[in-house]
Amino acid sequence: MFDSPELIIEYLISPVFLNAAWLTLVITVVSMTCAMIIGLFIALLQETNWPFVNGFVTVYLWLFRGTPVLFQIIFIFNVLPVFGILLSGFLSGVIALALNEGAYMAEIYRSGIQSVGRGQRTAGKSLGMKEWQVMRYVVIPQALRVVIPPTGNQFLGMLKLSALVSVIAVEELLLVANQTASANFRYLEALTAAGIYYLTMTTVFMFIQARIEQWVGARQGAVAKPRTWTQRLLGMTSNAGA
Amino acid sequence: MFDSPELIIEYLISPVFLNAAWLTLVITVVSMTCAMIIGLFIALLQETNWPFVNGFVTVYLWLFRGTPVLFQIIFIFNVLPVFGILLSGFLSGVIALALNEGAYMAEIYRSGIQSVGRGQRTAGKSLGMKEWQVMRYVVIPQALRVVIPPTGNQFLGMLKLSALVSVIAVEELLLVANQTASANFRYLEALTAAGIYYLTMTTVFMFIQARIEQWVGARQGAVAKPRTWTQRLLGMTSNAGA
Amino acid sequence: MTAELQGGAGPKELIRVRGLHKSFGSLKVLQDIDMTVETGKTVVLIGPSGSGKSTLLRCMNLLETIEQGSITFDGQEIANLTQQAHRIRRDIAMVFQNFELFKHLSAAENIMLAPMKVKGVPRLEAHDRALELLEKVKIPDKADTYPEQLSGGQQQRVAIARALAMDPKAILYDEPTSALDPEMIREVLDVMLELSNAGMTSVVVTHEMSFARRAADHMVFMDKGLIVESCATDQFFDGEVSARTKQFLDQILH
Amino acid sequence: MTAELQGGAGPKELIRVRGLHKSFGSLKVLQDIDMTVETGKTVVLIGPSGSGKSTLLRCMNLLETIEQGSITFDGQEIANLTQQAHRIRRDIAMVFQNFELFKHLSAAENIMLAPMKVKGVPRLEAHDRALELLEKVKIPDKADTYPEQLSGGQQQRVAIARALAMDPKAILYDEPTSALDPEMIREVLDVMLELSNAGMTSVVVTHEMSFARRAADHMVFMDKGLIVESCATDQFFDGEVSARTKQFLDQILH
Amino acid sequence: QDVMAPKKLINPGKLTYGTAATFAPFEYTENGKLVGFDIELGEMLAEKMGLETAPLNMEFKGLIPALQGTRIDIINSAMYINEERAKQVEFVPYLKIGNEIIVKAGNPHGIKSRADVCGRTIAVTLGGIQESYAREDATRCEGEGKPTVTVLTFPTAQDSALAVRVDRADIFYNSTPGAVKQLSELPGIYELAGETFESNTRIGIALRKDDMDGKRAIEEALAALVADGSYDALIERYNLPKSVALLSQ
Ligand SMILES: Nc1ncnc2c1ncn2[C@@H]1O[C@H](COP(=O)(O)OP(=O)(O)OP(=O)(O)O)[C@@H](O)[C@H]1O
Ligand SMILES: Nc1ncnc2c1ncn2[C@@H]1O[C@H](COP(=O)(O)OP(=O)(O)OP(=O)(O)O)[C@@H](O)[C@H]1O
Ligand SMILES: [Mg+2]
Ligand SMILES: [Mg+2]
Repeated sequence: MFDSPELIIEYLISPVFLNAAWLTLVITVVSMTCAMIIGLFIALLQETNWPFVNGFVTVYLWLFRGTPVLFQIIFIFNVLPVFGILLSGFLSGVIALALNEGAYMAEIYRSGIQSVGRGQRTAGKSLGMKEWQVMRYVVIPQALRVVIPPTGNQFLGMLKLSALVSVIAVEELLLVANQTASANFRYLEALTAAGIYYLTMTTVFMFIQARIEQWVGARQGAVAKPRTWTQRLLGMTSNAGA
Repeated sequence: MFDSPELIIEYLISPVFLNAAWLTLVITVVSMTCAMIIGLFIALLQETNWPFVNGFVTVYLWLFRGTPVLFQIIFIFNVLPVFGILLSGFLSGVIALALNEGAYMAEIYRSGIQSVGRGQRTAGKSLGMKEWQVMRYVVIPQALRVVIPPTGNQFLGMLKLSALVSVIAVEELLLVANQTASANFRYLEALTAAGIYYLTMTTVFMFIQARIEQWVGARQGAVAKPRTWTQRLLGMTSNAGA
Repeated sequence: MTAELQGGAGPKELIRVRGLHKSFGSLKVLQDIDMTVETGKTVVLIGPSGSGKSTLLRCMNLLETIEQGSITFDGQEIANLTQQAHRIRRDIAMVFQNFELFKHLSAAENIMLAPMKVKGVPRLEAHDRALELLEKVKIPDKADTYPEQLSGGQQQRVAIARALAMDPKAILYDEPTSALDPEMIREVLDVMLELSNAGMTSVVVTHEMSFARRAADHMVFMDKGLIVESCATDQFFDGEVSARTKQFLDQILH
Repeated sequence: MTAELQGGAGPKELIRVRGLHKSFGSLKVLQDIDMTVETGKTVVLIGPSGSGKSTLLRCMNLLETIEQGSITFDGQEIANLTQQAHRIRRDIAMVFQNFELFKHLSAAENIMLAPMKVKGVPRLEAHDRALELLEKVKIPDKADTYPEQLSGGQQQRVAIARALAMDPKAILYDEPTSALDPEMIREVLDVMLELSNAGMTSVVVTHEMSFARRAADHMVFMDKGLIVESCATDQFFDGEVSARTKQFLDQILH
Repeated sequence: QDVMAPKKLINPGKLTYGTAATFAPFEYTENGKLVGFDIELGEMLAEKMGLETAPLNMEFKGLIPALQGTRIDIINSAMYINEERAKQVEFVPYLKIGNEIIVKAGNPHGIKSRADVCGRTIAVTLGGIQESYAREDATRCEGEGKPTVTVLTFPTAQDSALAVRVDRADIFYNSTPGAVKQLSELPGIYELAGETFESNTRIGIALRKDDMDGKRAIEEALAALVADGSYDALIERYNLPKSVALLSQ
């Protein structure tokens, strides 16, 4: 399949690919960080009972989960300028991704918060804590366990989703791979190089996730299922050897 | 921005758009259904302690979450034929999406399973149930609550993700919108028409999700947070009126 | 400890419940409850399972919305306080029937959390206090253990220590000795008596009659959401009581 | 019911524990436990909080991995059964100290689940049986109520009914009356006596001494993971016992 | 049937070709039907070989993988030819087209030729040769010590067009036929600046390197079309300038 495998290595170490990979990473991390803050905020707002706020939250969740993020990117990039708001491609992309992802994260947090038994909240309240303190010190720490795996999913998803900002000419990894390939038609080499970058970043994210899970698990005195990432990899090795 | 808004309605009722929207819906539902089955299967395999199986699961999760689904689609469509496996575009797309999504669903189920207290499993075991029975009748029903919101997320995500199959000539909604726009450069109109379809499908999915949540909540005697979808929409209305 | 006469309205009334009604759906759980708890006194609440004892305690701690009636604390009407409920709860601690320890915190952290976050006690000080309280309930070695790894009785004692750590004016105990052995019951009783002597007001739901006889200033007997009997401890056990109360007391096995 | 002499090996031994050791990390929770439970008899297990009573019951129900020792059930060695553990558990039911009712099922469904799934009892039949058992524990009206909405004592009774529904050969009760009032304790005791007369074998952890005195054929006193005393009930309460046992019994308040 | 069809076809009796129908006037869709210069050319070629067509309409970036994965016989999508690409696939060239500088109506930046683009932002489309011209400009400007050119690569021509319209980009480099179509569809919004440049960019049909039989068949069929005049008629029908006709006698 590969006409010139050495091209892959050439691409891997080329500044264009490196820059693009770095940009992809930055977009992912920045968007996800904002999305996590937005999501938490929205999830907490959902806990209140103010109709106005709830209406706002509903519309937000509906619109941003309801339309493709591609549209949201194009909209922020191309339509806002009509109203005099001219944001750079990078900024437009990050804002769109963060707002979109925030709506998804809000649902994940909601499920996490729901997973904490009502008795735990009651106990917190009975000790004189305010609602937000109960949230902050009792509910959220316990919700963490449930929230981490889907959040990890979203992180990995965002790594790939960020490729959509290529629609507004931000030179992230996949666009660079496609640009390179469309000039010389060496698609497999260019895509493989990009794929290696993606896989590397994913691996790092998965590793971080496993560490966080381990840490949260340890703090909660969990004994069951202590399958660490390393152990998993060991399992993998034994498989490879089989 | 819109040069000719009447075009939007024309697009909406055109058979091309209708067919494309239908195809998008079918791809989404079929892929997600398969993904949910695969994910559950993988999540249950993760509960076992066989190193070979765990190694296999790890590699699967790592590869399919680690590389962009776009690659997976291209691979299944274009590389498998080299080995004599010639699948149609639709089938290739659905298989790639289902395998990719299955890896994400597995993580969601894992978090759901983790959210069920160990005592509940112990109680199930002490009644003489086999491991799988404890899973089936005690753990999974309780995990449902936690799993529904992120699964809803994935459904909505898949609706948009399915646009990627356009790379293997499946004429889903976004490709049709882009092609239509390329004929007359009425880009925003075509995208808006597609967006309205997406939003409609999303709304239906969100409605179904809310009903399921309500149903599961009612079965578990939950009293707190009975905010139904309708109530949410009412909140929205009151907001609109404010 | 002397049993004082009950009923005179005055500054000595810390908690006063009047005409309280509470239902869950169509189920009337509390009906027209009147109850007075004087400062520094211990009221013991007994009654059959399902008679509404836990629900009454929860109402006093503003953890349930009530349909009708008034609850005053220290002279202040609190039944309909929603925004300020957390202020009142600082002064009325509660020990839950099923303990409800915070699952993500160790025994010591369970005890330290509220003093640190609600009262702003510095961490070190809170930690010292927690160890002191764990010492008091005889599990100093379990400070760093998580609730899942504690035995039933150990969990119950952490729950009691957690309530005490807030230095409340009153404590509502919901079966505080149910998971304890006879030795431990005596220890906990001693702690409660000591607190009582230091001016603490308590409402205790318990089925330990011997415990009630020793610790209570006043007894309340509930059945099916109604208060059947409410009188001083001596009278309750040795004086004239209603037929229903007598029947209940007669069931007690010795 | 007559208290029979204990210790003779033979077909009458249903559960036999020998040289059992169990640790959690560095904490030795059970040390060299020997215990025999004869068919149709009731053994009451008492001891201070944290002495390892619950852990011992869990070991007998194969819910903990043990480091050393043997457990036989009906003559069969079961300690290291892992694949077939579920078979044994069909015959040894357990009532947990914290009930552990299935949160997603109503009271009746909690009781019906295992008979239907494990023994293949048809739904209707299982339902009738559940109602019958709920009647027995005096909460027929709570059949459709979810655990969260039950009072502590009601939960405990559902837990007992759930164990009974499996018609096991033996039941391990972990403080089955801790959340019950005196009236209810008597009712539950009657149920247990009735079962015992019908040939049921029971191991009961309890702090209710009056209950123990009436129901037990044999008493076991544990402290710090060791068995201190193991003898017939009469002897335990009225005969010669070790100093530690005496001290524990003396703490019991009357 | 004037020409012998290739022996190996993906679908027997059919010419299966890949196209990315987002490039008017060569290939695009109207009312859900594929239309355009290339589409008609494809029909005519197939007819000459006694075949039917089986078009596969996909995104541009999916074309080459599909060709190499033997999903399609040829790519018929107005692909420009360069040396690098020619190393990967066989080309049968059939047109020669130029490129245009498109700016917003009124030419706010006064662009008269490629010499004026330094410091400006140029929109180009993924897969088009204009990207390489824009990058050349960037290098040239830097070499001359002038402010460099920012190149924005958009996935489709309409993305690029929109970018100029909302002042995201100052200039859009498009192919001459594409530019003509764009200006006629959206009159009064854009205008052409300066002369057509690089007017001998060849476009062609792409085949797998090892498919010499297929190449022969396409070449023969094309020659037949040129010979019977339908090649020139097609060019005329699409209002393309005479200069595009690479093959006319
Ligand atoms: N959240 C709820 N929803 C519906 N019914 C409830 C709820 N909480 C309690 N109940 C019902 O209210 C009645 C009183 O319950 P409560 O917990 O106050 O009883 P209790 O006196 O504390 O009993 P116990 O001694 O068994 O703990 C019971 O019949 C119970 O089923
Ligand atoms: N999962 C666990 N991990 C670590 N330590 C544990 C765990 N479970 C129990 N322990 C410890 O083992 C000891 C015995 O616990 P066990 O629950 O058997 O006591 P118990 O006799 O039932 O006490 P109680 O009467 O209070 O219920 C306790 O000190 C407890 O802290
Ligand atoms: Mg109660
Ligand atoms: Mg115990």
